[in-house]
Amino acid sequence: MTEAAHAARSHETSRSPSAEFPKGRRLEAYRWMVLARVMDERCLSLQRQGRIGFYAPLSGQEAAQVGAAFAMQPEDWIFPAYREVAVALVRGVPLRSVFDQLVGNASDRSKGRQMPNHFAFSEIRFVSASSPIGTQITQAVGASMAIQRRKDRIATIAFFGDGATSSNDFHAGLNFAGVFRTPTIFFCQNNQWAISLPRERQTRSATLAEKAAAYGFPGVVVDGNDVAAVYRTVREARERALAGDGPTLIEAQVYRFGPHSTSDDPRRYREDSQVQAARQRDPIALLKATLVQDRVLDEAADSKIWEEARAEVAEALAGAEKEPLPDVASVFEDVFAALTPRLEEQRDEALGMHGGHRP
Amino acid sequence: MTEAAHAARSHETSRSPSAEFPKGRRLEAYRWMVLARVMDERCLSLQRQGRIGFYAPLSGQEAAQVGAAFAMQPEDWIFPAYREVAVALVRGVPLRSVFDQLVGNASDRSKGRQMPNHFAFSEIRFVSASSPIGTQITQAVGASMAIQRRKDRIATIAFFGDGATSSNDFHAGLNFAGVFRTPTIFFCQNNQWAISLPRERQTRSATLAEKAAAYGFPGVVVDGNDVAAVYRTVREARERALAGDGPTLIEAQVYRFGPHSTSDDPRRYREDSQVQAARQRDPIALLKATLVQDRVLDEAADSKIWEEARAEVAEALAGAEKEPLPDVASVFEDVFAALTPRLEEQRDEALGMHGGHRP
Amino acid sequence: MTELTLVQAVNRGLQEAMRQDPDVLILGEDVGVNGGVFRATEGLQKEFGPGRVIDTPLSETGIVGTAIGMALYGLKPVAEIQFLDFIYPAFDQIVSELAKFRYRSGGQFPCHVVVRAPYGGGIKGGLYHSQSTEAYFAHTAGLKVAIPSTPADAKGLLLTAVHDEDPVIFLEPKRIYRAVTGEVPDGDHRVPFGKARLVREGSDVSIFAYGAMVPTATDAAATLALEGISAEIIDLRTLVPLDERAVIASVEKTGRAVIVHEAARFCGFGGELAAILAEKAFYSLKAPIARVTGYDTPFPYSLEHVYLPNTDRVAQAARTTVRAG
Amino acid sequence: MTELTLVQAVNRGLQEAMRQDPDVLILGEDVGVNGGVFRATEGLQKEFGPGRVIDTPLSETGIVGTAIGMALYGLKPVAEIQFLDFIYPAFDQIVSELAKFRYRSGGQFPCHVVVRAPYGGGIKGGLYHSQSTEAYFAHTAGLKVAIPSTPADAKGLLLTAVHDEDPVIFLEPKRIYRAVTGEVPDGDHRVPFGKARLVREGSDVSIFAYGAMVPTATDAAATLALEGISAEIIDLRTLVPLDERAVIASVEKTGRAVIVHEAARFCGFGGELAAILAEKAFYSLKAPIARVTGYDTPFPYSLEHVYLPNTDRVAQAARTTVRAG
Ligand SMILES: Cc1ncc(C[n+]2csc(CCOP(=O)(O)OP(=O)(O)O)c2C)c(N)n1
Ligand SMILES: Cc1ncc(C[n+]2csc(CCOP(=O)(O)OP(=O)(O)O)c2C)c(N)n1
Ligand SMILES: [Mg+2]
Ligand SMILES: [Mg+2]
Repeated sequence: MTEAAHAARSHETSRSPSAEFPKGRRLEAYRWMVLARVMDERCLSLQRQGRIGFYAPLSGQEAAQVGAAFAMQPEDWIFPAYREVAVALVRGVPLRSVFDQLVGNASDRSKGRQMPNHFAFSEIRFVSASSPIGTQITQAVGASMAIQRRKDRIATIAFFGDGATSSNDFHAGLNFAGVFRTPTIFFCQNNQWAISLPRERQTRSATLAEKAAAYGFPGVVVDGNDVAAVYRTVREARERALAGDGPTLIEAQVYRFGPHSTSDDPRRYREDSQVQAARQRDPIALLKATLVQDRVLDEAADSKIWEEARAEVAEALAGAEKEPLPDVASVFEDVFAALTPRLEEQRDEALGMHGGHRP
Repeated sequence: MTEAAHAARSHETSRSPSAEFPKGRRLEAYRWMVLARVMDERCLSLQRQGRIGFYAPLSGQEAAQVGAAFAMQPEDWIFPAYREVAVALVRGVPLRSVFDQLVGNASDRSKGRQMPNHFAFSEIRFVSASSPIGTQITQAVGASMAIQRRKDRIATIAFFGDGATSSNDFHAGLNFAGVFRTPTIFFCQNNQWAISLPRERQTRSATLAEKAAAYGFPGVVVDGNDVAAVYRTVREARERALAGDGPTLIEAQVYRFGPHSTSDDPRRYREDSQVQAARQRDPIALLKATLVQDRVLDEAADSKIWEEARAEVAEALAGAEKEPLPDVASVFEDVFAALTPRLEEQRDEALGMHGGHRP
Repeated sequence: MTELTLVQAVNRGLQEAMRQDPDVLILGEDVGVNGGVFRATEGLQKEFGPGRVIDTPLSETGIVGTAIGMALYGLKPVAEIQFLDFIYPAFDQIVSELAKFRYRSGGQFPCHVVVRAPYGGGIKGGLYHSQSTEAYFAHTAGLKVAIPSTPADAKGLLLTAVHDEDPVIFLEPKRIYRAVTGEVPDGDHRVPFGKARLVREGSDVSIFAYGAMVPTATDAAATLALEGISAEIIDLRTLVPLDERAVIASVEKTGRAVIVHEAARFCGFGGELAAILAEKAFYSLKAPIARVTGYDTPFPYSLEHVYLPNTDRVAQAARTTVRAG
Repeated sequence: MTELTLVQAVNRGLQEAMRQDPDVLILGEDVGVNGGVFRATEGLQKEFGPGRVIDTPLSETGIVGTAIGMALYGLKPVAEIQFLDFIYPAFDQIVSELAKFRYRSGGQFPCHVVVRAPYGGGIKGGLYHSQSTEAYFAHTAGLKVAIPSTPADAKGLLLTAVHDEDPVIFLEPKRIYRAVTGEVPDGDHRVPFGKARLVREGSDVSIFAYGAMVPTATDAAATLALEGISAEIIDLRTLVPLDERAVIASVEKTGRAVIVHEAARFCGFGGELAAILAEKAFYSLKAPIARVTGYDTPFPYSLEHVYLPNTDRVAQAARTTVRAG
């Protein structure tokens, strides 16, 4: 941890023993992290082959995502950015549904309307992601205000990156959260880059976590490569939220191993040596080492985990690729709850041009 | 000063002796403060009589404005909000020009295009004010970046209120200023109210000044009723700016004695006793007491200052009210540097309807 | 029935909606203790408490962003933007988020927020307390846009808006907030979206208007009647959904169209109306389509009477149109 | 003359402007070290240094707000918005400030900023990397709006934009950034604002387009020619100022109009064109005015080919129009 990180840690609330990561679930966490890594690699190559249009990898952020997902409860609301594939998986979204979205087929829960990675899964309270940076932050606060009004015993968590701390919604969201003392967890995955802009040039504060002070609530830095530390930090924040003590800003310090997205070439702006150095603290390797040390895992079992993950990914992909495109008429649905006469007219025009059946 | 204010003061840079308020100019400062107060009272009554359409008084903020204006140099750029009448006067705008704007006549430098209080005086580098809250903050930072690029030895100052700290531009502006270390002074007149919202419910940070830490530069609280303290604080910030040490956020703690504007009825949201308590520290009375104590001023001289101010205001108003409205054709000027064919066509239509001459 | 001003009718509409459904709440700047700068929310915090009438910090981004979050959660927030001129800090939330939530999630996350804002000129508000930018919202797929011109419609359209399933931009013509009073039904009065109001029947020319331009157009029709020109006045009431049928039917009858709005002409809502007519009522048109609108300039202060359409300009355009063919 | 793609021509235009005038500078996200996500600013930071090609934090509010401040001070900033879809956090600065500075100050504070943004669909960008919202800007008095459709125009309009005295929204059709190459004059090549480009002469129908729809319309004209229909293609080049004279003159000749744009139809730029024609070329019109546009829905991903106008749709509309009268 950096010195600044230590300083920011002093903000942290007292340790809660009930917040410790359940040892029995470490292997489970490991499996999810491996699955996410395998997915990442597969999707990067799928994009190169033109089989999916885009992908934003999460390699290096697996512990942060899985740790946070484990710490939240099923009733909690998740406001993701566009890298939170692992969060969705941990909360129970079938891998197949993820691939349906990535290929944008007729089975996609979002009807093939969004670019890959922009997921929405209402059954796990995983709110529809959008591309504009930061917008989910105020929305999470609004949902938290609704929680307060309904007196529900849950919390919301908003995921965002280091770059998003510069957004309008970061400022508005954290300010409203402070004023209304909402049960919100602001989970910033500081992966050190906003595309080509390094963290140091995003803002001049020593840590991102300390920005919370400007809004009157605590900010905490956590080592995002340590799944147990992430879990504990999110858990404690959740306890504070449910106790009525208001929001917490968490800065999970990680490193983005891969490109920003499949459209990006990181060699243009960073040295490979920096990436190699960061990979020394690969969250998967770190967790594996602990598990091996504690004799929960050996190499054979580990290989099996990776193989199973690959098989699972291959199967989900194959299924998703067999599906047809959504129907032409679907373009006109969900603009409003019901089609307007104007949209009906346009739908009929499109059906005339492109075929497809009127629903 | 509040306890929080003391805490924030610890951020402050070391005292600079050259930053002390020049004693010989105290009476001059007092005259400006009185003139502003007299204007305020006159304008409130003018609005009630329907002779001007709107007014936003500055009573209670005279020391903050005059102190800041004295501390800046003529070449510095001013980015005002809509209450900075005293700043414009101190920098040399004739009172008559102010009234030309308030009545929106043909002599108004802005051609009667803006509501009262939205001044623009290019000759004193007083940038055109707009109503949307906070927008001048990023603009001041941009001008500061231009200063850096041109290597000019000047600074910019942005005026805004406590409410504006919640705006998008506050966040973006301070963040850019921190990152680029610009020669910018962020001068927040915390008058305790954003229309009906009290400062405590605008944000949960203990002071507004401490928000600077989120952007990696110092924030300072100053007693905004003390013209010398304001002067010194702004002066020190200006010295830092010119020394290349970057921006400073200054929170001048004042109290808005009057209504938010002539459209506002403050009795709906605050107790008169609170106003009375605040008036105990009227910046004009405080300065007068010092001047009287130092035998720079006596009651007779003071009465004369007030009378002269009233006469000056009456004369400027009378002159401004004699002017005609701007010409109908002026509506179509300055949309672009030159009229487009479309605007020419519309101008001719309007001239046909309303008369007036084609330029 | 109660005799109310338009802004009082807005107030009663909000009150009625909040009484009907505990999920309805209000948020915005100065809406609580102060009752709104135009008093549209007067008395509501007293009746429903600060948990349902929420004074927010000065951030439209925050107001609309949090309203969206509340709506996703199942509440029915009504966000007040103090003046339409100040909605732009929230524009990203409105056009990128609010308008697209249902669509982008394949219907999984409908997002129903009503955003209320006083708009329009005629109150000596200068550049930033006068603008009419309904076209921005009407052009944004996924938003409904409602604009009442009478007290009864203010309440009736607002209640429909609050109970609608889609996001609604609800624009209130502040110039006529208190200009006239009208009979407003008590209780649960609703005016459906997508149904224009026939203000006055006529046979020579159709005048289309909304908001504060409806009384202006109606006054013009009275003048025209004295000259023997029979003008039909149609108040669109909702720009989205638009009652295209009524618009087309009227021009099929009169053969002539004058479109009136306060907003700047270029790319304004009048362009859409003209385009619809030039496509779908082409063979009925006897004369060029006229637009009487604000000019293509920012909104001036001292000369706002030059900028704003008035009775003379509307009547003149109608005359020219009738004489043309 | 050099053979360049459209995005290369943008790059050369920026380079030329920066060489001409030391006050020209660029700011935006990833424009410096990375050379822009589309490589429009490639090599410029190397040539002109980080003081003139500035990588900013992730804030469009900050980018446009600071660009305005620079312009007030006398510099000539060119702000890049990474995708037009991400301009909305800066919308307040653009419509409330940039567009109105000169006007509201009575000419005391002109404010010349060029805001560049790639826009439009056809690259499988889904809702947020595809939109065409030029109508928002065209409706805002005080902004000029330029949209090139060829490499030569990209450079020529951009140089005009940088040296103009007014704010310019410069929209680049990213779908054809690299689709074709074209001859681009070296050095100080300028294309004036407000002059449409006659892409192809014709006598039966006028097709108006801009940006990536120009090649689509031109392809449609080729198809139509085989059927004996002579279509005139006009590339508007700048929406503001609009070359009204060219638009009207073309329809006076052909008597028929088809308007093509990617943006949603309702209240889109096509509405304005249709309204101008229905007012000022009314007596020349032989058939209803047709619009071929994106639909009134958000921009879809998998089915973007359904949403976007293509050659078939344009040709079909032209045929219908020609047959109609
Ligand atoms: C408002 C907005 N501006 C620009 C972009 C383009 N963009 C996409 S991702 C990105 C960087 C985001 O960085 P960060 O918040 O750190 O998240 P990360 O990608 O590192 O997870 C940018 C600039 C955008 N999506 N939205
Ligand atoms: C973006 C925006 N939202 C709302 C308003 C309406 N409004 C005008 S002044 C004001 C309060 C400003 O408070 P503060 O910043 O403290 O300045 P003060 O008026 O106290 O000087 C509000 C909400 C506005 N002008 N701009
Ligand atoms: Mg990042
Ligand atoms: Mg204030």
